[in-house]
Amino acid sequence: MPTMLMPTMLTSLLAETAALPAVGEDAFSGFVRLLTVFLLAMWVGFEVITKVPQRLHTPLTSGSNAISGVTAVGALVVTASLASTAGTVLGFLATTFAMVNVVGGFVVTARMLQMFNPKKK
Amino acid sequence: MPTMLMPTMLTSLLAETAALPAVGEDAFSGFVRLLTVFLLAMWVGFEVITKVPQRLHTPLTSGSNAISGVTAVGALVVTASLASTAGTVLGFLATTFAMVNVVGGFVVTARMLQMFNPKKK
Amino acid sequence: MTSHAWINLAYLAASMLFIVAFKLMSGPRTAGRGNAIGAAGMAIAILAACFDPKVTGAVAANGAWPLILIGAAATIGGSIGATMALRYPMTGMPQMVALLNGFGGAASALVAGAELASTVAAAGGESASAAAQASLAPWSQFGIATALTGLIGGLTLFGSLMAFGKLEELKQFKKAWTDPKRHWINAGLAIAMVALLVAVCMAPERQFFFWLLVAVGCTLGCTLTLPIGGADMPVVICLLNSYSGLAAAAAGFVIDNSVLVIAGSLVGASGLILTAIMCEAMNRSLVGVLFGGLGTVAIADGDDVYAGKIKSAAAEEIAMILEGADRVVIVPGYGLAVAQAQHAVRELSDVLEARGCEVEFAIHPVAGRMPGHMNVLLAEADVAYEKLREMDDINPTFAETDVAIVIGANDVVNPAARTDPSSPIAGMPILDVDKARTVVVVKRSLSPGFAGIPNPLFAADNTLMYFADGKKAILDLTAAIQTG
Amino acid sequence: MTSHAWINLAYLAASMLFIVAFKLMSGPRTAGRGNAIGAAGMAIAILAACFDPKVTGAVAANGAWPLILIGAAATIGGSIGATMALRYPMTGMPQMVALLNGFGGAASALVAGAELASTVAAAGGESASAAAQASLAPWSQFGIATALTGLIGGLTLFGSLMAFGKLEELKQFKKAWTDPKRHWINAGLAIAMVALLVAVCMAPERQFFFWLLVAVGCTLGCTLTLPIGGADMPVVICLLNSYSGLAAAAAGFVIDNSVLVIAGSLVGASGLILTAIMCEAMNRSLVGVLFGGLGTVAIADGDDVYAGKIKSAAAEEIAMILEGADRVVIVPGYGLAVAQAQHAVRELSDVLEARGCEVEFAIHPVAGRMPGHMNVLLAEADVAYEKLREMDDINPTFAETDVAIVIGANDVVNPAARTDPSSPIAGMPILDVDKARTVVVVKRSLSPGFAGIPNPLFAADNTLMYFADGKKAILDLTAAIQTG
Ligand SMILES: NC(=O)c1ccc[n+]([C@@H]2O[C@H](COP(=O)([O-])OP(=O)(O)OC[C@H]3O[C@@H](n4cnc5c(N)ncnc54)[C@H](OP(=O)(O)O)[C@@H]3O)[C@@H](O)[C@H]2O)c1
Ligand SMILES: NC(=O)c1ccc[n+]([C@@H]2O[C@H](COP(=O)([O-])OP(=O)(O)OC[C@H]3O[C@@H](n4cnc5c(N)ncnc54)[C@H](OP(=O)(O)O)[C@@H]3O)[C@@H](O)[C@H]2O)c1
Repeated sequence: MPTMLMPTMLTSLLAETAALPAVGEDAFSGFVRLLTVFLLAMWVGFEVITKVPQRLHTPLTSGSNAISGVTAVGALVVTASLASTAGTVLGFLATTFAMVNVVGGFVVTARMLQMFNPKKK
Repeated sequence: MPTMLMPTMLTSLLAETAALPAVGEDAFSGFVRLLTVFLLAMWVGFEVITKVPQRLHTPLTSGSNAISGVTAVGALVVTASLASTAGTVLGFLATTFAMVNVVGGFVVTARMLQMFNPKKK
Repeated sequence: MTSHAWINLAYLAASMLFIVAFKLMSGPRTAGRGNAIGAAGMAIAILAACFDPKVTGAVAANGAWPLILIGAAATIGGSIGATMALRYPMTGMPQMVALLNGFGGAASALVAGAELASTVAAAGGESASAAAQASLAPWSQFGIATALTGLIGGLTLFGSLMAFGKLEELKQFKKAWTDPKRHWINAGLAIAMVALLVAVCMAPERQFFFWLLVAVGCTLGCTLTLPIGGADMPVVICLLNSYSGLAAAAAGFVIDNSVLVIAGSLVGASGLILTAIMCEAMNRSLVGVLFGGLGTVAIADGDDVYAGKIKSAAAEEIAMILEGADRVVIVPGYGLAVAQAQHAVRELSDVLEARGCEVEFAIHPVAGRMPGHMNVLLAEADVAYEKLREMDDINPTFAETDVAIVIGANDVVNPAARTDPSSPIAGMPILDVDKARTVVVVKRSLSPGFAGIPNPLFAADNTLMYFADGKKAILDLTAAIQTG
Repeated sequence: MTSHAWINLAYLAASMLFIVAFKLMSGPRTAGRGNAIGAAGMAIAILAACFDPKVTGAVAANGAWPLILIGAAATIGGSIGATMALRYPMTGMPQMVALLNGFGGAASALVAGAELASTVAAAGGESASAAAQASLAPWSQFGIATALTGLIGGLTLFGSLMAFGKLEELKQFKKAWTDPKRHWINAGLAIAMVALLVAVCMAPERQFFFWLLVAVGCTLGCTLTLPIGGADMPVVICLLNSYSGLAAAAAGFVIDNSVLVIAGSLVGASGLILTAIMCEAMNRSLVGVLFGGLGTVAIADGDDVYAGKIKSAAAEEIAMILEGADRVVIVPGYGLAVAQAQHAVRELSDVLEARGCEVEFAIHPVAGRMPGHMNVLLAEADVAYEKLREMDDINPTFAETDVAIVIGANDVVNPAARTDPSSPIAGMPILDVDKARTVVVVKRSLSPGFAGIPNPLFAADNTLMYFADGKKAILDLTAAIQTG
């Protein structure tokens, strides 16, 4: 009876799967983990930002721009780890650029937002 | 000059940190990773659900209830791995309960939602 | 940890489908699709679980046995679930949801117990596994998560069972348990809970502690739920729904699986939000609901309130009043569900409209026994969605309403909520039917509604009581209009 | 991977602070707090990075050197950033944001390059590291992520620089680059890009491929941005903002760090959303903006439109008209920012109000050169928030408005958008100032606005042109009212 074949086939399919080599398993699992985080964070971003009032677009753009300077974290680590001369030099540049972005971004946003603040004087 | 002490202290602090034993590092890092996922997903949940119209509360409750039956995944694995008799028996019960929740939840939600559907006849 | 990466990818896909499902389920037009997508996500997750290395390993070693086992469990569980879902009457949805919810909590607790048993077995014996031993170390993620899963799962199970009993109006649950001793009992349980949590975290391998903790969770589920008045049950169900999600998330930490964590926390978050929205709709604080019960406020006796002021009327008399009406608002309540009068009411509204009268339905957010209860019932009877008006919308129009027909509603039209600050429902927003020119109240007796308090509306000058079962009353009334 | 868990915990805390920051920044009242919380999150993340094992290891081996290096870079970068942010005039905010955004993209590309250089160094030599060698395997996460980071980072940098040039109105960028050859150039670049992406993914250790890919990204940044008309620049900036976020997220995959992934994807998502919102406000499709430029529509010549129909007036005449007005609406545009006339306008409105006239401001969503531009300027001049009315709100009221004063606005009040379907701005919602009894337009000449097209409004019967610099014009007008 062909219907009886189904479980048998499934059993042998699963049993064979167990024998597959787990090549590159850890690296790829790590990728899936980061991908999970990426997708969840994208979703949070979409949800949080929809329906910002128009007049906040400029400060929001510059504020989020400052946050994208988080790449400073990577820049710092690669610079300070002194792993290679080229890496350190490039890292130094990266750190500088990233810090321009971070500091400039937060300060300019604060400056803009202060103008919305009625109690500024 | 006391201000000159700062960098020196920081340097030695960082240097000492390097010497700390990395006890339980992997386990705890794994925990932080899951915690990250947990917090992000909670946030998505909060954002997605706020402002559901009142009349969808009942189907939403029962639909989300069905999704909480995802614990079936854990139940299946622990049952089928046959790692211990007690584990298998408990797992069998867990699978049964979880599947009641999953199937019952989705079916009852579908049944309720069908009533909102004007083209049902 | 040791799983093929593509299984993780499948779990990730399932997680995303769950999020999409939630997103769609919170819009009226897309809810059905959302439910289907949630089910698809679940199917993917369950299928992926069958390819888990632990399962494939067991199949390789033992042949089809493991598959037969889980197939049997899934079949049994699935058929029970499907039967319940298809058979249970629509009026009993709230109870049904509570029950299913309890099963979810039980499943999570059992998964934790099963994992614990298997891990203890793997850590001992000849081929002792180092990973299993590490899991059983004091304050490991495994230990902590197992303890929390057991506790929350047990609490969810028994809390839900109590809620089921109350909503099903089993007579054992008729009265809220307000014995002041309960505070001592709860304090004792809380201490035991903390002690056992610590014990399980420090020595996960002592399974006895774990099961004791589950037992404490179960007991707490009872003692915390029993004092809560039935009127607050929907809030409790939402909260328990949230707990069942958190239990699943905790189980995800036990088995280190992100789909459980994501789906569980989505449910946890949505349950909390719904709880908050609902508390707001009933104008109660969450803390008040959880620890207050309905309190010991002196409740005015019905006899005093009603004495000699009740005017009752029959179908013919009411039909005459309706004939002169230009605008009629129908206010359904729990009695509509009990009497299954939704189709009759729909017919009545058709008949009235055919005679040129404007008919609308006023839907109180907590009318019935579940949020949205009235919407579901009336939608079942094909009442057009535009005619279902929400409270804030319709309240200002009662002053221009000729007749308000209250069918099986009581607490949600009780003016004491507005006027009597000592009333247990004080402050709850109500439908202002008393502002209508004439109010017709259809119910079987003067007995109180869910909150157990008398209703001054019944004694008001412009109120006519129409004592009968809801369905029969409306059918008679419709007939009277058509013949009259 | 090899980092102490509490560093990860700090990164997690920073990530959550970023989310909170976004949440707060999207509400008008809480935006300032949101910005501060974002900065706090950044501080935590940066501090945690200093305790990264790679850093502490280098400090243990080399003493203070690594710290001095990063301290120097941070100081230099920080001071440049702070100086720019504090010095740049408020009218130039859009350019400033574009520039900062470019730097962010550059930083991400450089991080990828630096990581690649260091990894290649670690994989070779005597003490060759197996982990580094695994990173350099074909199609590894490291390789793919490095390639993407370099590409997106380069594209962001040069795209932003072009946007900066256009907004700063540097003369090199005055005309959009519409040479039809550009399609061939872009196609060639696209092919090179794909080939190089594959090459980098297959052989990450060949750094030459990586830098070539970065160069292609930079070139694409130019060729894709240059054809886009200046009027569409805000959309482009938002999109580039999104890209800089995605570059940071990709860098997170390079160094396996979740705070970069989370923060980067938040920015990426928010940029996309803002882009979509903005396209909607300008009634353009995103694809149209990205690939259309302003097209080759035949633009009517200004001389034909205006010939002999322009009526111009002086301050005194306009002051007299205003004296009889009960309701005045002020419509600011980019010229207000150029003339820095915001304080003058505020004074004018105070004077008018003191004489019993109702004054409101009509804010078009894309007035100025950046969304919210007018709000920022007028808020700077302390105009009460309630007086700033949005387009949909105020449009119906122009019919009852005695005088509409248009100050330095042009495209956003151009009726051709409504009437001429072949106009480049056809379909863009505009402020219906032409419906007001009298329209006063303050500008220096008849030259067109950003879109480069003539404005029939100037030739309308009820329009008076008041040719002068915005600030001077308003000051004169105020003086004329007070003396008149
Ligand atoms: N919606 C929710 O989320 C929810 C959930 C749980 C609890 N609650 C609580 O439940 C209450 C809901 O208020 P409600 O006004 O809808 O209902 P209610 O206050 O419980 O009153 C129901 C009324 O229906 C009458 N009734 C019962 N069976 C009937 C039948 N066959 N024919 C005609 N009448 C019948 C009953 O009077 P007779 O017995 O005299 O006929 C009773 O007065 C509130 O207190 C609310 O807080 C709400
Ligand atoms: N808000 C955004 O997001 C954004 C960003 C980029 C581009 N855009 C585009 O920019 C345009 C905005 O429209 P808009 O009406 O605000 O501005 P506009 O169309 O660019 O017109 C600005 C007007 O201001 C006048 N002006 C310049 N300097 C002046 C001064 N010192 N005193 C008095 N008048 C002065 C100019 O005329 P004279 O030279 O004759 O004085 C010009 O007609 C739209 O096309 C929009 O799509 C918007």
